[in-house]
Amino acid sequence: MKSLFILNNPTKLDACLNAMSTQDGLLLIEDAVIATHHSGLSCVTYALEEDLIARGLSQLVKQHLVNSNIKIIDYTQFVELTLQYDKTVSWL
Amino acid sequence: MKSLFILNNPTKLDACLNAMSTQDGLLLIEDAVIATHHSGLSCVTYALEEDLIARGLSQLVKQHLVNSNIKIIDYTQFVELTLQYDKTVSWL
Amino acid sequence: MAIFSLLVTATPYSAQGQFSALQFVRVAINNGHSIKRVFFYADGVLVASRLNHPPSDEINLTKAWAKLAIEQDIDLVVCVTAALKRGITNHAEAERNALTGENLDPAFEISGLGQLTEAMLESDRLITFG
Amino acid sequence: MAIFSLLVTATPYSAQGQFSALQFVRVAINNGHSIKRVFFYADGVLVASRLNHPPSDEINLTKAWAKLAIEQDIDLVVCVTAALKRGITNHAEAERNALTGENLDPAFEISGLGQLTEAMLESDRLITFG
Amino acid sequence: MKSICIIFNKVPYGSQSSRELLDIALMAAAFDMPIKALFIEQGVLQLINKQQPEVLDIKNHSATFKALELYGIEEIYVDANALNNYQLTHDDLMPIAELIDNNAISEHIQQSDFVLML
Amino acid sequence: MKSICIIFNKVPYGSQSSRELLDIALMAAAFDMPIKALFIEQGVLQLINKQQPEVLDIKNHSATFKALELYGIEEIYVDANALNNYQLTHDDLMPIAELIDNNAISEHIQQSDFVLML
Repeated sequence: MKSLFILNNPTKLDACLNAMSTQDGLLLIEDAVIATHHSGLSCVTYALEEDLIARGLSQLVKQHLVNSNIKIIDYTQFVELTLQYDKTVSWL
Repeated sequence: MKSLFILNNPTKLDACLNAMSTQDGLLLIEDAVIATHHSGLSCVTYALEEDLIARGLSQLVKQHLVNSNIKIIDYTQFVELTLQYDKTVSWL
Repeated sequence: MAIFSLLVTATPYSAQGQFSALQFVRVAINNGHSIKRVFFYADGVLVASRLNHPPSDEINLTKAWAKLAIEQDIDLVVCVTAALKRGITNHAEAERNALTGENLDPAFEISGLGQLTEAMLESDRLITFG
Repeated sequence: MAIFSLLVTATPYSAQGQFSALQFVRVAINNGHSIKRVFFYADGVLVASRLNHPPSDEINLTKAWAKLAIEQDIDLVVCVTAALKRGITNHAEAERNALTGENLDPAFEISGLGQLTEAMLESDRLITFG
Repeated sequence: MKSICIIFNKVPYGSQSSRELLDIALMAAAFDMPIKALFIEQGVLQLINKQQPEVLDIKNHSATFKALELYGIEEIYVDANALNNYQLTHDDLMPIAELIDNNAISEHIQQSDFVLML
Repeated sequence: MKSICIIFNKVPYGSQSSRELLDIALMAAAFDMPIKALFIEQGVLQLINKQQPEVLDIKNHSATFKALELYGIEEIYVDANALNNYQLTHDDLMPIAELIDNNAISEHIQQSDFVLML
């Protein structure tokens, strides 16, 4: 089964990555959207656009992510994404 | 002025140490008492005994700290310690 | 179309989780999905007090949940143990526990943890907002 | 002997800060010091609800503060903005804000942030428990 | 029946999260869901022997961990690496959990239908 | 008059701590206390231009930072190292804060009579 890990706390990113399997995806929401530049993000990674916009980070992150495989998604895509994985794991 | 930094969250230890000056002291309370073995504790450091006892760590820490300069203090000493420094800084 | 349930444990005004959960529910419904239940646990139960009264230029989370629940017929369930501990009570629980007052918003219902397990088993996805 | 004031922002049952603050106050008084004021702010205000009702084998933090306040004549002050937002209100604030109920324990008093600043300036030490 | 994996990753008593997570595990057991309990990161400290939070007027919930088996929760695992980080050994813990490594932790998470943390 | 140093170290909107800390700063200003505001670690993100939490129904408090000077709070400092960590430059921030290094941060903390975080 593949899982979508949902992370809202940037200080727990390393612990979360540690618990993931290769086929899993990671969605950064709330404060964790500040971690898009983290060097350890080798898994499929998404960042929630509304949370980036709220913090004034949307443009900045898009500039920095030109060559990255991080996908920026909105709430509609967030809802659909939870259905593309077998389960979600909110890493608290 | 010398400050007593009071830390209750072990994940913030590095940030706290970064903000301290050489004459300052560090008091580990609540969950932060688990950080007594941290290698970066070069400042004067205290750990609150009641919080160690609560977590079953009192004996274990005393064994490990044989050669360390970390002092284990109780609540009575905590109160007096706040008066030996010019101010306290609760690092949250 | 899928059936979702949510577990919400975030403190109402100090954390963002309640805002995120509300947004998730709104968007899921707009996209044609349905919400079986929102289960409030730990500090998340605090949102169920009808006395919550933020400044007028801020969203009232209690009223936002209540509005959504009434319009979309969503089950808002508050865990009884977590609630009583944190001062959230209805008339029946107040009487049973000899408390002098009650504060549960009528859009919420107090029940047991079994409602969470049931929601897990009867939904396609359980999403936690902590 | 010194005069202490405390700033308490910890969530009552989910965090340890309220327990630590209570312990600090008890020990300070036993050691002959005095407590000018305990100021509750942010989620710390939640401890002031008289409806808080933990299981009988657990300490009731609201009653523990109230007992200490009455025995030792300590000023327990809850920030009005933080309190109203989080559903903590007395009769006067409930009337002023058209709220249907009130839940403040009588050992606590609702007032403004100025009481914190005053406590800082008139005590030897301010200790924060968050 | 769908299975559930409960992950404990917090220090005891600094928050009540683990206590409330434990209640979810017991309720899932009452519904006969297959349950795994993982103690990882700082959560390994939940299993330390001789906890005495009573000295701080805090309720001791560690006895409930010892009773997990009575509730039919037999798959209990502890993160060997985290134990090591805190200079702890298996002997410092209540004897209810099996030591596992990081790969095994990921596998248990992967195999479960639900994964809950608090 | 005693001086106070207010330290912002949290990401905006994930918690409301910074908002409530700001209210303490304004109250201290009303008492004419000399005030320093430090933005360190993740708190440097509080100062980013064009925050729009309204998209999530959250109140925008960033305008209050711009108004700090009106309240007589003129000593505002931001952690240069943290900015760097988040790949930000001074131009990404509201133009109210002076860049300082880690030593200067420690010094400001040391010199103040009270230091508050939330």
